[in-house]
Amino acid sequence: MRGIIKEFSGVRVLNQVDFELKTGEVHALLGANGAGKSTLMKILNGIYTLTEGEIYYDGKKVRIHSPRDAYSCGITMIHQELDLVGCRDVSENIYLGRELYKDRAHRILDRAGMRREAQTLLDELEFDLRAEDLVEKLPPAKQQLILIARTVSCNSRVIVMDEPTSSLSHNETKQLFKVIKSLKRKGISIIYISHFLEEIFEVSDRLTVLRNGEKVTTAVTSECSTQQLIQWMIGRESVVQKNIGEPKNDHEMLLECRGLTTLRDCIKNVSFQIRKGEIVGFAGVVGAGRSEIAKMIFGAEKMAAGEIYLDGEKVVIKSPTQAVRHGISMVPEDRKQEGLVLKLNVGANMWLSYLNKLKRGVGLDYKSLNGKAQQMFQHMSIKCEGVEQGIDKLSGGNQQKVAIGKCLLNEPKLLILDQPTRGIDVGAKGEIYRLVTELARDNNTAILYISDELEEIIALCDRIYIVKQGQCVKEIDNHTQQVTKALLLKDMVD
Amino acid sequence: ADSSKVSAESSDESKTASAASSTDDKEVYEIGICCANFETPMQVAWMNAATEALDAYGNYKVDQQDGKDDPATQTQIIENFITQKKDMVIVAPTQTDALVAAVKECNEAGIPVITVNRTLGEGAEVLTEVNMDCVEAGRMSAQMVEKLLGGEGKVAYLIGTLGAGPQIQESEGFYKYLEDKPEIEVVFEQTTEWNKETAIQVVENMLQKFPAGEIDAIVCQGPDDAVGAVAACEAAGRTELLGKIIAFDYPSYVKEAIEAGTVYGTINQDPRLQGVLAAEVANEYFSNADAEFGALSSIELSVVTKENADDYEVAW
Amino acid sequence: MKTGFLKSKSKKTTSKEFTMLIVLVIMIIICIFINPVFISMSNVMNLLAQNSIIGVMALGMVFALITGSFDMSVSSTGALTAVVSTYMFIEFGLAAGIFTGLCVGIAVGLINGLLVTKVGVNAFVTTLGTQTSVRGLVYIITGAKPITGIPADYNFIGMGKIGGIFPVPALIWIILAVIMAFVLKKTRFGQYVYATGGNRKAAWLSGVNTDNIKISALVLSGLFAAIGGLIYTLRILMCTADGMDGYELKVMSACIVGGTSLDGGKGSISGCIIGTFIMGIILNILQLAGVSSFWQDAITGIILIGAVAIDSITARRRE
Amino acid sequence: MKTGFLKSKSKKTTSKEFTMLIVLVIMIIICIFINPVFISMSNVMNLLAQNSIIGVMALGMVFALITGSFDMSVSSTGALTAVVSTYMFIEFGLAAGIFTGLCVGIAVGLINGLLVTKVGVNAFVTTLGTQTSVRGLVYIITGAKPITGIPADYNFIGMGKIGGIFPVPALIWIILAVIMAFVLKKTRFGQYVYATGGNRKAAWLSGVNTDNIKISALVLSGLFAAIGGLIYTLRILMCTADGMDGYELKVMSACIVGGTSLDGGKGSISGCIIGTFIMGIILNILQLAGVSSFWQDAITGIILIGAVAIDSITARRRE
Ligand SMILES: Nc1ncnc2c1ncn2[C@@H]1O[C@H](COP(=O)(O)OP(=O)(O)OP(=O)(O)O)[C@@H](O)[C@H]1O
Ligand SMILES: Nc1ncnc2c1ncn2[C@@H]1O[C@H](COP(=O)(O)OP(=O)(O)OP(=O)(O)O)[C@@H](O)[C@H]1O
Ligand SMILES: [Mg+2]
Ligand SMILES: [Mg+2]
Repeated sequence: MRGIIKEFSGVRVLNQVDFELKTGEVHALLGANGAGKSTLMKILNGIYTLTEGEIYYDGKKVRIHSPRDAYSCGITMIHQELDLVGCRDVSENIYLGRELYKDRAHRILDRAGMRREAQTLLDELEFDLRAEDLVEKLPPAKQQLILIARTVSCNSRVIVMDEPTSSLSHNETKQLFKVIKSLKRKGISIIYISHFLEEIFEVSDRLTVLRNGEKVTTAVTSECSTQQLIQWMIGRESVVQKNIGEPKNDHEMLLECRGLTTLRDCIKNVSFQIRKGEIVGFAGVVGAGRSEIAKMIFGAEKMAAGEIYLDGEKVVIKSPTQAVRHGISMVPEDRKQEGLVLKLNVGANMWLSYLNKLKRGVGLDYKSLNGKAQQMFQHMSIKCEGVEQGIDKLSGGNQQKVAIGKCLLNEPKLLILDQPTRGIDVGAKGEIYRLVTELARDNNTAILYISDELEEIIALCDRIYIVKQGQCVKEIDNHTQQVTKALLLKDMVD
Repeated sequence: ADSSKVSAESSDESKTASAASSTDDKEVYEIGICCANFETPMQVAWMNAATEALDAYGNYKVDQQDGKDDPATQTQIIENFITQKKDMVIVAPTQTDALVAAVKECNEAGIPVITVNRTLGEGAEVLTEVNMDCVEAGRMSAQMVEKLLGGEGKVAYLIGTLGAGPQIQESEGFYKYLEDKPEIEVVFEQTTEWNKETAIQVVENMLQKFPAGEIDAIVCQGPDDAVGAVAACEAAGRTELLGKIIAFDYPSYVKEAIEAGTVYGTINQDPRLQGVLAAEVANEYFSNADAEFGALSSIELSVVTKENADDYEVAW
Repeated sequence: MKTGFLKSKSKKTTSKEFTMLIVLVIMIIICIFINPVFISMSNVMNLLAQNSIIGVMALGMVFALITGSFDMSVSSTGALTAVVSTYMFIEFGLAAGIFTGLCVGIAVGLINGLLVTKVGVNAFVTTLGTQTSVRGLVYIITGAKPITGIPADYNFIGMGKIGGIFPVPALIWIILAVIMAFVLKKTRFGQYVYATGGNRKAAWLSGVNTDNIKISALVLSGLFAAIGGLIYTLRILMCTADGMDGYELKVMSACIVGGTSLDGGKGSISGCIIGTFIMGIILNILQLAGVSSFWQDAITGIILIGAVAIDSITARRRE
Repeated sequence: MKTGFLKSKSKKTTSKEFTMLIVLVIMIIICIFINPVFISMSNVMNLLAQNSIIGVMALGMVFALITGSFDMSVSSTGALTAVVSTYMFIEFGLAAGIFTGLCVGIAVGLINGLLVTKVGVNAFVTTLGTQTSVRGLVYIITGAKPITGIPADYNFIGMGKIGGIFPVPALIWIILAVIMAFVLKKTRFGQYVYATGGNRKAAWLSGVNTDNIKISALVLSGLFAAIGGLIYTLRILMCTADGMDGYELKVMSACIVGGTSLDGGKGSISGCIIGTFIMGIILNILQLAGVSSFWQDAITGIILIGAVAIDSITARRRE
């Protein structure tokens, strides 16, 4: 790809970007949120048409105007968003657009064949999925696996993976790397986008860094250091340092949960506590039930048994509305479906939750709301044009910051963060870590922190609970114990 | 009921049906009535009148159904009547020709059929038709406006729901009468869907287009639109048109308007009489094995104006 | 900042309404060319009065549409209101009639709301069902007979003119529009209405009681249908069993042409008013142009599609 | 593996239809208790014939609904078909009439499809607009007068009975249902219809030409509306300007009660047939029970909501 320029309604998002991919290499694409990685790849996949620039494939100039064109060139893409047909089963989604036929001439489907083939493929890839399951019933991680299986089965020569691991856990990521390596052996080229730098080092051969829509450099991965990458991506250095301050054992108890159990039996008898100003981490593999526990506290999941004490008083929380009234806020893990109202502008999203605190029956004071939002933009360094901008026009990372900002505006006593750094660049991650620690220190907010990234849990949390198969199996004090990634992993898996 | 207004003709001998099949003496006869639709009060009026009259005889059980102005629905209802083995079907066909097949099924099942208010097309046999001649009614409206205007003037014609049987036939009679009377000019025609609110809007708009002096009379195909036209003229201050409005049908509010002088007159088709007559025919059929029925029992239409307003009972 | 805010607002948020306003203006200019009587004071006042029923009903319906609900039941709700309040007007006077009428609207809206949120029946199906049932109720109550006898002086509310010029129903429409515009734009409830329609789950997880918002929106829709029914019945001083038949589609067309999205999350009161006029002047101008009734439906349908198509096309160009 | 597959299928995919089948069976049992005539051969045959128009139209509409479109225009399309083919029947005979009629249906469907996909007008608005315009066209063509004169022997298609027992329209319905069930379940097109309705973007990204699928679905809906119109006109041997008025809601109700989702992605031919019968036997049984028409609307509405509510509640319990 040469001299790629892309403008959205006059705003230049990509400026003179060159990108080249060799046969059989894994090429990582890096950059902060909004750098233009996804946009560049969508151009390659025919979803956006480029404003200027040329694409050469096998040395020949090609025009790609639709995903179909890209597919016939042998290019397929795993999108950042999980775009699947929820109401059809796994095999149908894997073969969508490339169905198997009993009678090709009349386009009569071979459903049984598709199921069989899909199951064989899934077994080969060692993905824990059944071909006949309905997609909408599967959690995001499994849906991501379907997309990976689908792409692998396309027999393409170029595969673009846009943040494939953002919703995968450790084991599944390992699984994916195995798949990537075997694809590479077959001579298939892969473009790999991720915000996890160690993944980049593990799988990629070369890498290209974008910053603000311009190419910074292309380098051989093994010759780079983490610090250098971060420098390239955000123009300055940033590291995740353990920063947990003083032990909080003398703080007042804020939340105490006893014997939480869900109706569906996913969660069995979970008990834990959080003190004021304390950051408590939940570590566990995908599907361990961390989100479910969080939702239960938040009133978004029905509780079959168990008691919740807030500030020492027993409370019954039946809906998020009540939770918010009790001073609890949650940043859900799926920001597109659950976190944000994409049809509204940034401001309306920002103050949505805060409105609950206003007195009834008064006209809204937009000046003060606007001021609050502006404050939050600055506080969190959110990159946007103002409150009137449509939130769907922001990059993923900035969207995530709005989702967190929405909760902060509420000044909650307890803040639940479910994968707050998913899909966020290192720079923004650093800012979120800073925010979280400040919030706990300065506002005495209790924080329940759920994450798949063990480093951040170790770096931020005062105490860590290991969640396994719907149960809290272990409590670790990060102040007194020497916690390492390996240690946590061992607890999570065995 | 005053049967002097009924002229039972038996001119068409071939259409005459005999009551041969009515010899079985049942305790209670079941009669299915299906009117054209429930939206027109006139339809409900004849249906209720027939029901009341039959109830008064004591040995009839009546089933009232709504044809919903849809021939297919009406066919369905009549087929269901056949399934129920009704002893007689009384129906106001939504469309003249559309129900022939359904009535033919009744003929095959040996169920006598009376049509009321509207006629049935060729091809099936009915015991009798109690109808009123919509074409004639339209003609009479034209005649009335001619008289009102003294044979010369500009007329607005407010028609009913487009495509409905009475709308078509009344328009036909109306225009036919005016064909050779060029002094009476229809300058405006618009549907009011037999609805008062729509009539108000249509007349308000019309009065914008035609300032005073460019319209001399308003002829309506229904009662609600006539009182709507009155309301619109009053609101617009076009008092010169009050008393120059001609209605159709004779409900209480048209009578009041005629007495108040805002409506000039109306055509009374007396739905009650139609219903009662149908009931009489039905009773005759079941009680008198030798009865003969004329093919047509036409209701005489009357012109009602301020002079004779009290001579007629309101229809609803 | 302030200017940037205003600029982006006029460019993005209100552009749908703006397109439609231009469509309306063009239509008006064409109308004036066809027949200059169109802009005469009396015709303008007529237009205001004639469109006030649909206009008022649209003010409520737009709330339901923004929350992502349909309301097919407004026509029957209006008819039932007309029937019940007619009885009350005759027996107990104006206040009783209005009060009972409004209660009818709220009740139907509440039933719709509870079915949609608590039982989980799709809003289109629910309101289609209530449309049919409530109409059935009207037939049962009235025996399909029209009811007359409302005291003639009540007619002032439906047909009266303030100072002999300005129609009372238009005044009611304007007052209600101002109130509802305030509610939609300036209150928390309004924000919640948009959020619920935009993404119900996200709104719920932000602490919005989305069920209550949906119910309230459908109650508002029912309430405004009832107000429409009251104006209707006070305009014609009677009620009929088939009254307001088909109004739900007219009201919905007005909202949609005014830029309200059927997917929820988008819409405005100003748009509603523009939409009401676009759809409402068609009959007037066709009559002034002397076009026969036979052409009316064909032209109405084309204008409906055309207006929305123009918006889609300009929206696409803006992208 | 195999048994697990079957079990999971019967538990998940078809459960909506299954619930509705049970509702239908319960209704039938109640009907038999009310009046045993209900299951008499002649009544069953009547029911088949009476529901065949709605049933056939639902077969096409369900495709539009599964792709996430609405089709409000089927009633007018049917009426226009009836009008055009009536002229052709009278002038040029059976084959010409049927052929032209089907072309009319395809043409309206194509216009809908192009407006929805290429111009980007919302499907509800588009088809509401074509509904109105096409009805207007019918008024213009016919001058609102009914047309008669179709040769009486063509009546066999609409009212005839094979062997004096089995109604011809029911046979047409059954044959078309089998074909469409095959198309929906066994062909690539069917697969794409589901995928387009389930998640248009995902389908598009997978290389499905979703525009073509949406257009085809609306064309099918128009085509089947035309077949419905042909049966209608051959049943009553004439056509009227207001023919088939309101059928779009009947057809849609049948589809929805049969488990078709208005959000797209879900629906089936078997469900459609069940839905058609649930809605179709109401009139029959109310009459057999001797209930006056005054009650019919009220009861129809309640059954519509009730049937869908039962499904929502059982679906919720299944979760
Ligand atoms: N459809 C669009 N219209 C307008 N602007 C857009 C659109 N899509 C993306 N952008 C803008 O283009 C820029 C690049 O976005 P892109 O999604 O490519 O970022 P990214 O590098 O993939 O970020 P992330 O890591 O958050 O996924 C952002 O500033 C974004 O706001
Ligand atoms: N909608 C659903 N239907 C059925 N099962 C579900 C649903 N949502 C979650 N589950 C199941 O509940 C269990 C707990 O899921 P949960 O999302 O809480 O896990 P988690 O630890 O948060 O993992 P993740 O990293 O994916 O967020 C998993 O086994 C999951 O498969
Ligand atoms: Mg991206
Ligand atoms: Mg989770």
